[in-house]
Amino acid sequence: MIEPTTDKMLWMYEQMLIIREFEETMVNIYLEGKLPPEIQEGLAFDIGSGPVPGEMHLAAGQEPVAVGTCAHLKKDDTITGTHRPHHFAIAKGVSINALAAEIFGKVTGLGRGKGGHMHLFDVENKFGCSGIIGAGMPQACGAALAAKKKGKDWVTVTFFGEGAANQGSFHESLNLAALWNLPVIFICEDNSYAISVTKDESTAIANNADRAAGYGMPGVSVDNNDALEVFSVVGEAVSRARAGEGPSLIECKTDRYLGHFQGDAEAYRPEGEVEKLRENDPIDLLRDHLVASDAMSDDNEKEIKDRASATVKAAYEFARASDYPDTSEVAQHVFV
Amino acid sequence: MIEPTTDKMLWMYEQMLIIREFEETMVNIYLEGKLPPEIQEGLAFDIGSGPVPGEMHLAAGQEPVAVGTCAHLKKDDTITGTHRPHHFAIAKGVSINALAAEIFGKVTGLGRGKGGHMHLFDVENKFGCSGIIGAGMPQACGAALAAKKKGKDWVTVTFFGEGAANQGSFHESLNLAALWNLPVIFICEDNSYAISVTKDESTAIANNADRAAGYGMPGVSVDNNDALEVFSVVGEAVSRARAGEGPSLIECKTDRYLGHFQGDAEAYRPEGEVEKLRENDPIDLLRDHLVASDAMSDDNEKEIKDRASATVKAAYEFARASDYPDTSEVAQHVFV
Amino acid sequence: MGNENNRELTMAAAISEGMAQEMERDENVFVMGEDVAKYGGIFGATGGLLDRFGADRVMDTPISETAFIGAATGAAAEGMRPVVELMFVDFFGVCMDQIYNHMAKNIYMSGGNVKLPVVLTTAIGGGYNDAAQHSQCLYGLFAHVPGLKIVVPSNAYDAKGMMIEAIRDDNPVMYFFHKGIMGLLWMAYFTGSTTHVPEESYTVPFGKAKVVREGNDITLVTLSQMVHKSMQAAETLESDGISVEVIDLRTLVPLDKDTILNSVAKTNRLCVADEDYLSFGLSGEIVAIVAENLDSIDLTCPVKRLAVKDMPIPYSPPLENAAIPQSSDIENTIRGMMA
Amino acid sequence: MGNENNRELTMAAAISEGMAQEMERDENVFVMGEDVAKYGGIFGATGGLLDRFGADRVMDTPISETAFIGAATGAAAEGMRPVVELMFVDFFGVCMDQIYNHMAKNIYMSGGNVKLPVVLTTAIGGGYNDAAQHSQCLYGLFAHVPGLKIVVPSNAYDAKGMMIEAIRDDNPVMYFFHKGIMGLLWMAYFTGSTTHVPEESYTVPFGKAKVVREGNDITLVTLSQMVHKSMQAAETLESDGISVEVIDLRTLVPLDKDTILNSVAKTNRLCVADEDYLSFGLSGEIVAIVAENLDSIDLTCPVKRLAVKDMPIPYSPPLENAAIPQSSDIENTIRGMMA
Ligand SMILES: Cc1ncc(C[n+]2csc(CCOP(=O)(O)OP(=O)(O)O)c2C)c(N)n1
Ligand SMILES: Cc1ncc(C[n+]2csc(CCOP(=O)(O)OP(=O)(O)O)c2C)c(N)n1
Ligand SMILES: [Mg+2]
Ligand SMILES: [Mg+2]
Repeated sequence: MIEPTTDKMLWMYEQMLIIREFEETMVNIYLEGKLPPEIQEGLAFDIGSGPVPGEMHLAAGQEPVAVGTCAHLKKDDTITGTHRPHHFAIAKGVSINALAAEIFGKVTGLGRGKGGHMHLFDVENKFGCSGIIGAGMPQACGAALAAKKKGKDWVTVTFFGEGAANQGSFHESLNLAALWNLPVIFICEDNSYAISVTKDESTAIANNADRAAGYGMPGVSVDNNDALEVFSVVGEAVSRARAGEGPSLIECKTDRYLGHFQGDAEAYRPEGEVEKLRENDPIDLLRDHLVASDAMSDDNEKEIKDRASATVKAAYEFARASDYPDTSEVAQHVFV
Repeated sequence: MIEPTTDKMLWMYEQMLIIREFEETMVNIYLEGKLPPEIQEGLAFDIGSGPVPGEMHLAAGQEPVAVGTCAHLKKDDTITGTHRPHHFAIAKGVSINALAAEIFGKVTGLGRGKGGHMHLFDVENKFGCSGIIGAGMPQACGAALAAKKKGKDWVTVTFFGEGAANQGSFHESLNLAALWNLPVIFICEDNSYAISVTKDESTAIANNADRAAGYGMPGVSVDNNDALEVFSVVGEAVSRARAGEGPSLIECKTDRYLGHFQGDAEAYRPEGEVEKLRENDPIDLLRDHLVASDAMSDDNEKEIKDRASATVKAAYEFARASDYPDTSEVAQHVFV
Repeated sequence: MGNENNRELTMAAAISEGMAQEMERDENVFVMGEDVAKYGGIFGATGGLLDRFGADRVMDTPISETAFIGAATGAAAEGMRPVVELMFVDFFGVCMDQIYNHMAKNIYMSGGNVKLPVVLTTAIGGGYNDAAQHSQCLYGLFAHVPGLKIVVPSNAYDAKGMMIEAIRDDNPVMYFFHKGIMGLLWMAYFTGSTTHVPEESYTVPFGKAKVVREGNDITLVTLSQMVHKSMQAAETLESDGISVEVIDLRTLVPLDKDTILNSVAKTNRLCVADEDYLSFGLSGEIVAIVAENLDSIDLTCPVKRLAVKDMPIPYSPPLENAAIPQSSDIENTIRGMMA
Repeated sequence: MGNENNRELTMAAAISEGMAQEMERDENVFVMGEDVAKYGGIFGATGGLLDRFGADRVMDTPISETAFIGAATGAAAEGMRPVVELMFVDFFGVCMDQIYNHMAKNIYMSGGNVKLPVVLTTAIGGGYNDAAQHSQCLYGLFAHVPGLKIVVPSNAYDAKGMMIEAIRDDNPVMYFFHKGIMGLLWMAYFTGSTTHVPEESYTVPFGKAKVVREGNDITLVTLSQMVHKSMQAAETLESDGISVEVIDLRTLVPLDKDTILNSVAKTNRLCVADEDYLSFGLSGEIVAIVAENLDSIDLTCPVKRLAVKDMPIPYSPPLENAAIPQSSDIENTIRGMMA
């Protein structure tokens, strides 16, 4: 078990708070202008209205995967994320202001408003993601290949859901990474659902980590949505990768507290499931650990919480206050 | 070890002879009109000339996979084959005349000359194939699903190379087949090469059979290119599938005696490799077994050989004597 | 709803009713795709089918489009009649080989011996800020590669009739429904797409475009959601004395060239309004058909095309609005052509 | 070969020379694909590179197009300049998502922050009976989806210059070489494609079509191998007093509209000769560009398009010959237009 330093642990705690607040605040922002549907009679909700239109996939409950991983990463390490990308971006150090602004479609956003919430690119912090399931894995292999060719000890982490693990790109990428001994870490966020389809309904075996053997790479399963355990398991994989010992597959069982996207009626969820999941909240878990080990005083805690809230608040304020891109930008950036 | 009856064994032997003769005769037919290149000065060879233009992938040496499998199959069982499909088609009972005619582009061919050697379809004998690597596996899942829905005990066999085993369709299909408990048998023909790329250069692990565990299905490797061993291993998988016990993955190590396609200079092959491989010819092996076990007399053998030769000769004669389709057919059959 | 004779259905309900009636009629018909069962399809195209027909005939799949769309082809070759959903057309790139090299070509390559009665349904279109990977139309791309019938309904009546026609066809049919006309409870839509739909089974034949509005001054060729934007524009223009003939293509393969040519021969002006990418696609084809017939057609002015001008669909609301042709763009373009 | 000033190279040799010179110049350039190393590329586009640059810079890959083409995008985003080969364009369906949803869109979606200097090379074309899954051109399909520059050389000189231009471009470039003009030892080819190629490095800019033959009576727009069939037809027609202006497009994105429009303004007749599928593609686009400019251009007769008439490419020699436009088809079509 690799233990984080107290500083790291406090960093993880704060990041989890920021992520949670970012996501839960978005639940309400997202509804602005959509309810009641002024647009059209009879409509319950209009996805295309309000300051944040389009699909919105939130990661509340899944923070441990992001922070337990990113605690090991440097600016020069690369991440490819998923359609549910905010927690990864925040933990990787992407500007939360530019992130929020992108979600609002503003010109101050990461992609000048062109990308939107599923398509966040930060060249400086080496973060990218995609709305296409499984698409990040091949690109992660390429980033890792680049690091190898450049002779750097940079690692690449690629996140994907347990649903994505049944996409062909998973197989091709794991084989390529193992074959070429690439410094890439495949992290499966297993939240039991791919929209309404449960893991049992999508996956022939219980643990995706067991698939690692088919590529001759280590495969480890983290079962308890505990940031410290994610930290430990990912730490080993990152060390291996940095040392030129090749790729790893890690599976993290985690919990999606909210709908697949906002507006999801979640008829497929057993009654009371979410409430149950929330009882073992990973943020509380880390908090209790910090308190029990005397790493965090009450004052500390308050300070961290306040700072996290302020960070999120400022980000959304920045996003709201920013301008939309001029429509002349629509034809720009097809090519650079 | 499941043992074939003497009749089955004799059938297997004859089929292997037919396949070998079909393929080796094609080596020469293929060169007709291509050498010397009358078409253009300086050319060594013209792929687009002669009675059989286009690419030509032959399976001499790989007969055990086809006959050891097809010995278990009935007309109602389905096969999806590869770009190197003749041995499978012949063993499955596809009309060798119509097969040869298709390769000659004649209207009497399986697809009225439209498909060509990589695209053979026989609805009656439930055989299909494709020039796209890995493409047969998903379609095999569909055929197996159809059998299940119809309540039949039909099985589907899908063949693919060890090169194809790194294509995403492999992963998706094995997962789907296991998840839905489909009566489909995945048979990997491992001839060590994907064109010039060796298995070591393409595959992170030594045995594709080991990947079966990632889908919770049985995986078996047959290492000796022996038709009887293929028969035994496939027999078990077919029984499982017919009994509703689901899919299997089988890997057959086998030998490609000829180039990847005809015209391949094979500069990537170690000198003398093919000669070595031919020393352990699987047809001789079965012959010796038949003779040693008194299942085949000298007279028998001669009779079988003569019949095999006559079959192949007649097929190519039929192909040559047939007409080309009228050019008016070019626009037909886009839709039925 | 109300009286059966006037019963109105959303396009989503019309589609699932078409599927249900064929499932009732023919036990070989089954439905599969991501979230088509419990969820009823993300855009409601398979709503209610699971309850009625059970999990054997309405199957949720893993996110393995190559496997399950390839499986649809394999099952169809064995006499089943699968209806398979690709959740968004934007995802075609993970499974295009199974679609265009196999589903679309196996009939031809077999010399007509193989039959492939498969319907591939998929959601298209933007207008709700789902950005570059979830807002495309791409029907032109599929119409370009041979071997697929391409169906693009604009309203509930056509949607049901063409779904039944599609399921009964022995060829692969790709069926494109625009999210912004499905009549979803959670997305603004053009209400003109919710129409009277007879309860009984009926078919709408492929290859017959529909003149949805007669006019004399200009022919406006369009399809899918853009039919509704076009009708809005035509109404506004009428008050200015410009008489627009609006043609709803309904299917791209087969394409009803005659209806287009007859109309342009009458109006002598052609405008194409399309939500797909501009260049090398649908709008060029419509123009070319007319340009190939300039011996029998006079054009009073150059043709005009409205489409997405060769950029990915941007997320930001003002940018998306500028990228996708709107009613007002159609209006302005046509005014320009009449000047 | 002979004297350097007259040095002739096949298109295959010109392409690999272009790659080699850029690999020499910039250590970030590397090559990967199936059989590109030991084999030198099935169509010779990477011949000799392995010996010269070693296995780290010339990499054979597994048959995992999604993984290695996606990896090219990932490596390019980190500042490498990969040249990656899709062996035949016909296989695009197994990896199209990585190409068109990522390689082509990531720059736009990032608001121009990401650079993607990747060259995706691929073999196209029929004429040697490789049937429906190995004979397509499909450049029109890739030109249709935004975000990819589309390069389609017809001869060795252009091929080398455009390869170097492509590698230096910070955008994704798709580079299509027709098998029947590569100058392979094992496939008949149009010898006009083997040309003088300077030894030194040079670039040929994108977006400039080339008038490869001047003429007054009709404009024949074409590209790739079809340039050579067009030149044959034009020569034959000249002896009958028909003066054909032949335009080699060279790139589809960017497309040089001016050269087309200027030529048709002069000749007043347009014929497009293309080896891609007819409908909803390249040929329609060329026609539409002219039809959009009928205020400044007069057409003496309806335009004509020659292309593969919406069927998969059949295997049988007489059928393939009928499916793909030949020199004689161009000739006959143009004669008909002049009648
Ligand atoms: C190739 C592809 N297929 C389908 C989708 C639609 N889709 C978006 S999210 C999703 C579920 C993903 O499940 P999982 O990978 O487990 O991630 P999670 O949503 O649980 O985070 C699906 C099917 C897509 N975006 N891309
Ligand atoms: C998707 C795809 N990629 C590449 C090719 C080109 N190709 C044809 S055969 C072949 C090698 C196949 O190797 P393997 O699967 O081992 O079969 P074998 O040829 O050894 O029988 C390749 C790369 C193809 N046809 N389809
Ligand atoms: Mg999930
Ligand atoms: Mg092989």
